[in-house]
Amino acid sequence: MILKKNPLQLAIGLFILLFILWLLSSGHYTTLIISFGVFSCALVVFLSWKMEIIDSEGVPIHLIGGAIRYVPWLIWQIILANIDVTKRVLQPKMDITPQLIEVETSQKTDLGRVIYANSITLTPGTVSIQVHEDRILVHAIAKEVAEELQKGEMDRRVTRMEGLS
Amino acid sequence: MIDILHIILFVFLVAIGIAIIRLRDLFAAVMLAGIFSLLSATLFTVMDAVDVAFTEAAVGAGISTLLMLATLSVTSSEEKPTANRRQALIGLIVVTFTGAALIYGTLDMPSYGDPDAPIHHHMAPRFIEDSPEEIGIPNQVTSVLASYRGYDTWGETTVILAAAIGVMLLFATPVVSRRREEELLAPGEGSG
Amino acid sequence: MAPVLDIASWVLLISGSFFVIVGGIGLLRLPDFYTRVHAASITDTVGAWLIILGLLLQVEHTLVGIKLIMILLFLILTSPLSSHALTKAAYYRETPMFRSGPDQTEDDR
Amino acid sequence: MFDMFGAAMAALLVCMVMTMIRAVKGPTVFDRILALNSFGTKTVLMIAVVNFLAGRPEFLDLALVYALMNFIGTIAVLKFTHFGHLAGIEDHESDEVS
Repeated sequence: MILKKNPLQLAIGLFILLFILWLLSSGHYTTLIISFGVFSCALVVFLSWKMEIIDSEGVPIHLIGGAIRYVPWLIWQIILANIDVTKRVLQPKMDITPQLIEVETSQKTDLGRVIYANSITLTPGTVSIQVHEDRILVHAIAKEVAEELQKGEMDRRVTRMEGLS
Repeated sequence: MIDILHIILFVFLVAIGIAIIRLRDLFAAVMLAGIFSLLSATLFTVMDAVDVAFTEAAVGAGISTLLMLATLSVTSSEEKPTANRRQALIGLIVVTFTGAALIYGTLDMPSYGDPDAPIHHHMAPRFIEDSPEEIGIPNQVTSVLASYRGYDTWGETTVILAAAIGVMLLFATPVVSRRREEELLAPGEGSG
Repeated sequence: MAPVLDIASWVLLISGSFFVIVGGIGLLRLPDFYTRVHAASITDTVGAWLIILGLLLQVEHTLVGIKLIMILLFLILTSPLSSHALTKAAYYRETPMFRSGPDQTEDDR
Repeated sequence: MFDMFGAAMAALLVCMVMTMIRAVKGPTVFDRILALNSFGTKTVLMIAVVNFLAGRPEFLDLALVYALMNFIGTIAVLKFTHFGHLAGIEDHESDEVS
């Protein structure tokens, strides 16, 4: 589902986001320096406008609601996967069975697929190699990891997050 | 603590340098050069030369790695063993003398962190105390570069722009032949 | 309050260091490029996060904390992208892959 | 007291050594790029830890710049190994180099 939002709204949103980021990383609040900040943020927004990358994909404000539910789960999965891979690496006889698998994707937008593929890569033990329209080629460090991924829990959660928008 | 860190980082730098010399594979040498510049940036940060470390981030780790890789694409990625021992000897002599001259040049410089160094008496206090009021920029290096010696910086940027345009013009011509490329990317034997 | 924070910071930094070292060991021990990517991603994810969180507890100035959080966010956003680009390029270049055991998936390159 | 930043720094230094060994050993091009990328992450962490160790955490900007540079550098290097030159539009369907 691609939200049709007013590009002007998105541009203003981007400007405000950039300016907050600028203020936070600057730490100096005199008129001269803040005017530099306003100028540079405006320049970035103007260039993005000219490059036509201000759309709901470039400024994915609509995903924030879903992300609040998805990210904690993802972090927990990443911690579990880290412990798993750590065990495999530290064993004297390494318990690895590397293999290539393909997982189905059920996301409707490119952005959703990108989030899914990045989540796969961010989880140690699985790396997405190639993203197709309806499936992702994944390299897994072990058979159990691959089977866990093929159950599709992560896929469902990413799709749900995408649908919440 | 910090002193130990200095020594360790310098040892790392020397180790990487030796590895770069020993390796025949030039691609690996370029990657190690990238690591070298990351290490030296860490060293600059540890020694409180943050602005130099910033430059090292952009120039050393970014641009120069890419330029070297671009050079590899138009040449070979394997170093030819030099059979000529006399040439190698001349090179060694030149390098030794240059190094000796450079080290000699540093002998009458104030030692690292010396509070009595001239720089801490003439220039630095004025920039540190007056530049925030005079220029209005919190970073003194920026005020020196962009205002006190603004014309100089202007010239420098012009030179860099000209150099960049020259390099881009050079690379705009498709000189990479298929054979060269295969050579560059031929992976080594797999392990395992 | 301060001792509690210190202890928490110790725990986070030490466990982060542990994961960073595990990543390094994996980088050395694992048999082929693809599996080494997994090891590197241990360092990039939990190792880096725990160290940054440990530093975050020692922050005295808010702006410093915000910068640390920004570093954390950049690492989270960029590390999977570079891992993915790296494996994809390696896959196209047909980098040899280590395989073990009889259960081979057919290589559909 | 051996403080906590020192401990984290020691771990990072040990890991840097391992990464350097991997970069020297290779064997493939991509192992070396991976080593460079991983070394970049460690440099970011190292700079952050050193800033706290020296008690001057104002210079975290540098770590921030490095986190970004590392990413851009890796992508640029990969673009380069993938295409053989720096300019090029990625084509998913073929690995032919234009």
